[in-house]
Amino acid sequence: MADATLGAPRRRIAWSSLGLGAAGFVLFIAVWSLLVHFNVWRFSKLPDLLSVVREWTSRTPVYGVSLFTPAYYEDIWASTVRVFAAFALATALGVPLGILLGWNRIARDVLFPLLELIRPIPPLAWVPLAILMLSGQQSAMIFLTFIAAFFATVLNTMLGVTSIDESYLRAAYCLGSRRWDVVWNVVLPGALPYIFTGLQIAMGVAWFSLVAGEMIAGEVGLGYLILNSYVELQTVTIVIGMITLGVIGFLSSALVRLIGHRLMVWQAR
Amino acid sequence: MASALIPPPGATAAGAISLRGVRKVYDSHGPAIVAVDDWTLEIASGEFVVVVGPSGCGKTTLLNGIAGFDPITGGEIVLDGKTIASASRSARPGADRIVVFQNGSLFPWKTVVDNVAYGPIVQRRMSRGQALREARSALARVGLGDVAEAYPRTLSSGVQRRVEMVRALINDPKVLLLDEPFRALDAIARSVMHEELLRLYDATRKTVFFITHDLDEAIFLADRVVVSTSRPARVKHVLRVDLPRPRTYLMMASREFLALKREVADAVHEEAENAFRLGEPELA
Amino acid sequence: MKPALGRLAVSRVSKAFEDRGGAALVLDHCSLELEPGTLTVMVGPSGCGKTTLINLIAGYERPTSGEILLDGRPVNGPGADRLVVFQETALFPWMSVLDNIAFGPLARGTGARTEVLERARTLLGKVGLRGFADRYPRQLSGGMQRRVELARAIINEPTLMLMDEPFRGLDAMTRELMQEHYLRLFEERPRTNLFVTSELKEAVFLGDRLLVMTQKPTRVLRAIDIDLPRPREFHMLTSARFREIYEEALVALHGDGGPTLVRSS
Amino acid sequence: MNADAIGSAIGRRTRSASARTSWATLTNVHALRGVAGVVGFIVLWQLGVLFHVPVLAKVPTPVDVAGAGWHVLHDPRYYVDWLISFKRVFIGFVLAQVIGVPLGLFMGWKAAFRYLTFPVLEVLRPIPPLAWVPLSILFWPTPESSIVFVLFLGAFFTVLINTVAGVRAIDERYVRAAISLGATPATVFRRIILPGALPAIGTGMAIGIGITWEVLVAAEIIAGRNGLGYLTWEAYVAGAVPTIIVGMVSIGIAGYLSSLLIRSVVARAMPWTRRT
Repeated sequence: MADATLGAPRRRIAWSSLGLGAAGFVLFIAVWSLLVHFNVWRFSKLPDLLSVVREWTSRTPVYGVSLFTPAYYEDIWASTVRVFAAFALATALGVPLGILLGWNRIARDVLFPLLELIRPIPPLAWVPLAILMLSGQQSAMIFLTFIAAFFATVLNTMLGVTSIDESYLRAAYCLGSRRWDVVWNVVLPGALPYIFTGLQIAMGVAWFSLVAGEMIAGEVGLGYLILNSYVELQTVTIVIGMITLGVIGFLSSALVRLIGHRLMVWQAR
Repeated sequence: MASALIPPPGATAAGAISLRGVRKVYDSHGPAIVAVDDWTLEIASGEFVVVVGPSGCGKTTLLNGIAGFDPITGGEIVLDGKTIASASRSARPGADRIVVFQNGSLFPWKTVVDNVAYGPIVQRRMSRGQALREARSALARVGLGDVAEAYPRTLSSGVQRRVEMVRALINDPKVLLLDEPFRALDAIARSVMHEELLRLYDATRKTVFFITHDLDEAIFLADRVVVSTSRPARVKHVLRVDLPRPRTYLMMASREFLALKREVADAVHEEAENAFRLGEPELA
Repeated sequence: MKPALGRLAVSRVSKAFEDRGGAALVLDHCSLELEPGTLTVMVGPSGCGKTTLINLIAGYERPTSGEILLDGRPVNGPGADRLVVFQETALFPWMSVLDNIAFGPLARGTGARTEVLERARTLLGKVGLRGFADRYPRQLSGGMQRRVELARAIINEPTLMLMDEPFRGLDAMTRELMQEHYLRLFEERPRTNLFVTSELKEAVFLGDRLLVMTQKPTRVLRAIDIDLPRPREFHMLTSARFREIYEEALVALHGDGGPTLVRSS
Repeated sequence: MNADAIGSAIGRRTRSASARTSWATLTNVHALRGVAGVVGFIVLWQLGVLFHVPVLAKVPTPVDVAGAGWHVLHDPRYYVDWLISFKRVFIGFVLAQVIGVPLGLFMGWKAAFRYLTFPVLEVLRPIPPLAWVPLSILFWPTPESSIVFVLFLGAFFTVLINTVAGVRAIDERYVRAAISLGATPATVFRRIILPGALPAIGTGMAIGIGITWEVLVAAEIIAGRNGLGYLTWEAYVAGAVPTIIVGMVSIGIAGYLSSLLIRSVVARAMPWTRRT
């Protein structure tokens, strides 16, 4: 609830919320450690977080992956390159197509039903076909990630175009715009908030699909690291991989958000 | 102030509109609805005409017809002797008839000066640099110089409407079409806007076609007040307002003002009640 | 018939909000007194502290200093004796019109369910909405929603009604009809009302007393008694007495230089 | 700028008078274009394979796929796969709602609890659900329970975040009005917070069911021995390429049907959002 009454004590709450947040983490780690330590039910199967941190920051990691090993960065680099290549491709194709679908009635009539037919197929169901269609595991991974990001981008862009307030379009024509003036000056900036919502979602599903793809068919990358560590029963490394994915996934979303804010300073009131 | 806004009064003796038997029927969903029927009015060049009627009565349909947003079903609309819309041809929107909208239509993603310069730039009337210079000086002349670089959303609605009027006037249109432009403002901001609009009007003498449901606003602004009936819209009553110009807010409490108001108040109230009854089963 | 209860005393109330880099004083030693059963109207520039004052009286916020007494008892939080009708309607969109009206009595457990629903139905008829009991609020027009809102407040028999620009945003014509409904309910059963508006004509037409407020920090600038007879009728809008009061208020409100539009951000 | 362009730009909500009279034929035109688009796609696909367009070299033709589909439809195991996948999705999804909705309501309602728990969840959330598969397999006693757990995670964060956001987006006016009218905190929760957050919860469910199906496919490929996702993978391993596409289409249909079901349930639970 937007609390209008909190005028004065707001700053105090910000501090206490930080404290509570920290307490939450401490609590989470403590409960996990205790469960593992006292072997409650099957918790001994999980690594405890302290040994994860120890391995992660060790110069001589037991299982060969830590902040100080090149292998770790190779996996990060491989996954990041794939996600950003797929994401760039999805943006470059998805935004123009979305604008076309939102702006042109005929294009929408012809293409939208087709899109709606293909869309319910989860990106991950494309894995086997992607491997067959595209020679080379790298392009298959990128294709898979692209498919996921592409639909989110197209649909949100299209929604953005169709939800532009009619009066902006009317005002633009009133002032003597031609068709392309309107696309460039009204449709694109007007749809921008939705486009960035789409890109935000796209970034999330891109990581989501990539990890699955790498686990199923990868030879390098964070998804592969996790699955491989599982096969070799290195549970500590699994958790390192998971945390790394969480951090990088969060950072890439933050990057998209940041670019969005930069491009849409006009939204601030 | 506003007097220096292009062009000097009477420079273009244009903007005479004839609405001849205009009719508009909506029939896509279920039974046909006659929104406007046989609406006839001659508007002289430079005249300030205000149409009053309950909301949802077809006033906006009429304005959309003139602006070229929406085709009309019958009758014709003539601008300076040229038929711009009839049953067989629909008008195109153009910079000779500029609309100021109910909720404002400044592009939120452009700064104030970019908004004002937009028309001259897309019409290729002047270079970008020249358009921006013109826009800046037009803004400065109406006292908006220091908001030129602001984005619209950082401004109060009153200031937004003033910018929107400058954006319209810089194109030297023949006609200004205002669709309840001050509806969202509170009463006090509205009274300021009335005076501002009248200052601009006195300086430029454009033809103004103004829509509202507020009788006080109508009488205060207009040369002629046209009371429109509720669905279908027809001309019910025309009131000539001969209050002297320039007008000031204190005139709203004058005997002449109240006498004028008394003359049409019953007609307007009757239509309000009609619309209220008609509107009851309808949705928000 | 004037009720015995409903005397509101606001004495020397100040309210400051913490702002970027300091405290912004919204109300400054504001005092006012409402007689039981009278309708007082507050007008002032938008963005002045009228809504803050309403929130303080309703008990949603606490004053920084000063006190507010209703019938001698200090106000310490929201209560069903002081009901607010909001600017945008606060009808619960997920309840039918009838459930909305019956909400207050049922939540407090005053009266059996069937009896409360019966009263709600009667009241619904009074505001001209018989037959709309089972609709949801969003299925009604703006004017109809405001009438439901009125009924939802009145069913609780509050001693004080706080009307925070309740008709704002309605078109001028619907607004006039709302004024009629509101006046009829008030004149039939007067209770203390504090009505905030920025529409001067509405203020003079409705009220027994008019308070003209200043810019922030807000105080009462002028109090004007409105001695037009009740029941109020629309023809009074063109009467000589109305014009005199209106002009007096207009000058008080706009001052000499007239209002100015300030940039807000 | 042709008339059609303006029509599509500015007449989107108010169709032209002449267009209105022939609405029925227009609808047909729109539908026909859609059909043309789909048919065109299938024809292009067929031709692409026949003429050995590079990427499509190993892709079966639509005709092959139809044949494989016909074959699969006669295999009773196919229907068992449907049932198994649906069962997994159902259990994972329902568990996520049962835990996520109350937790989200409580987090939205009580600020202190939200401050305590939200940061931890915000850190766990960006970890893709599939990354949990190995730990899940290690932790849970049976493969079945580990698959369901991963499905649960997929839907859980979505519904939780949406529920919290839904509660926080409830307009303060409603709460104030209810308190003014004499409602107790319990009444406020039951009659304001819960229904007020329902639209957002519905949105969370609609997104969540989609994610659940996506996770299911991967989870079945990685850890399953049956189900529609495994069917697809098995076909790949066996080199039965047309069956891969039959599997993909089956999953698409299953996912679509589930969303349809969720959306209609959600719409039914919120009669007040209908405008008529």
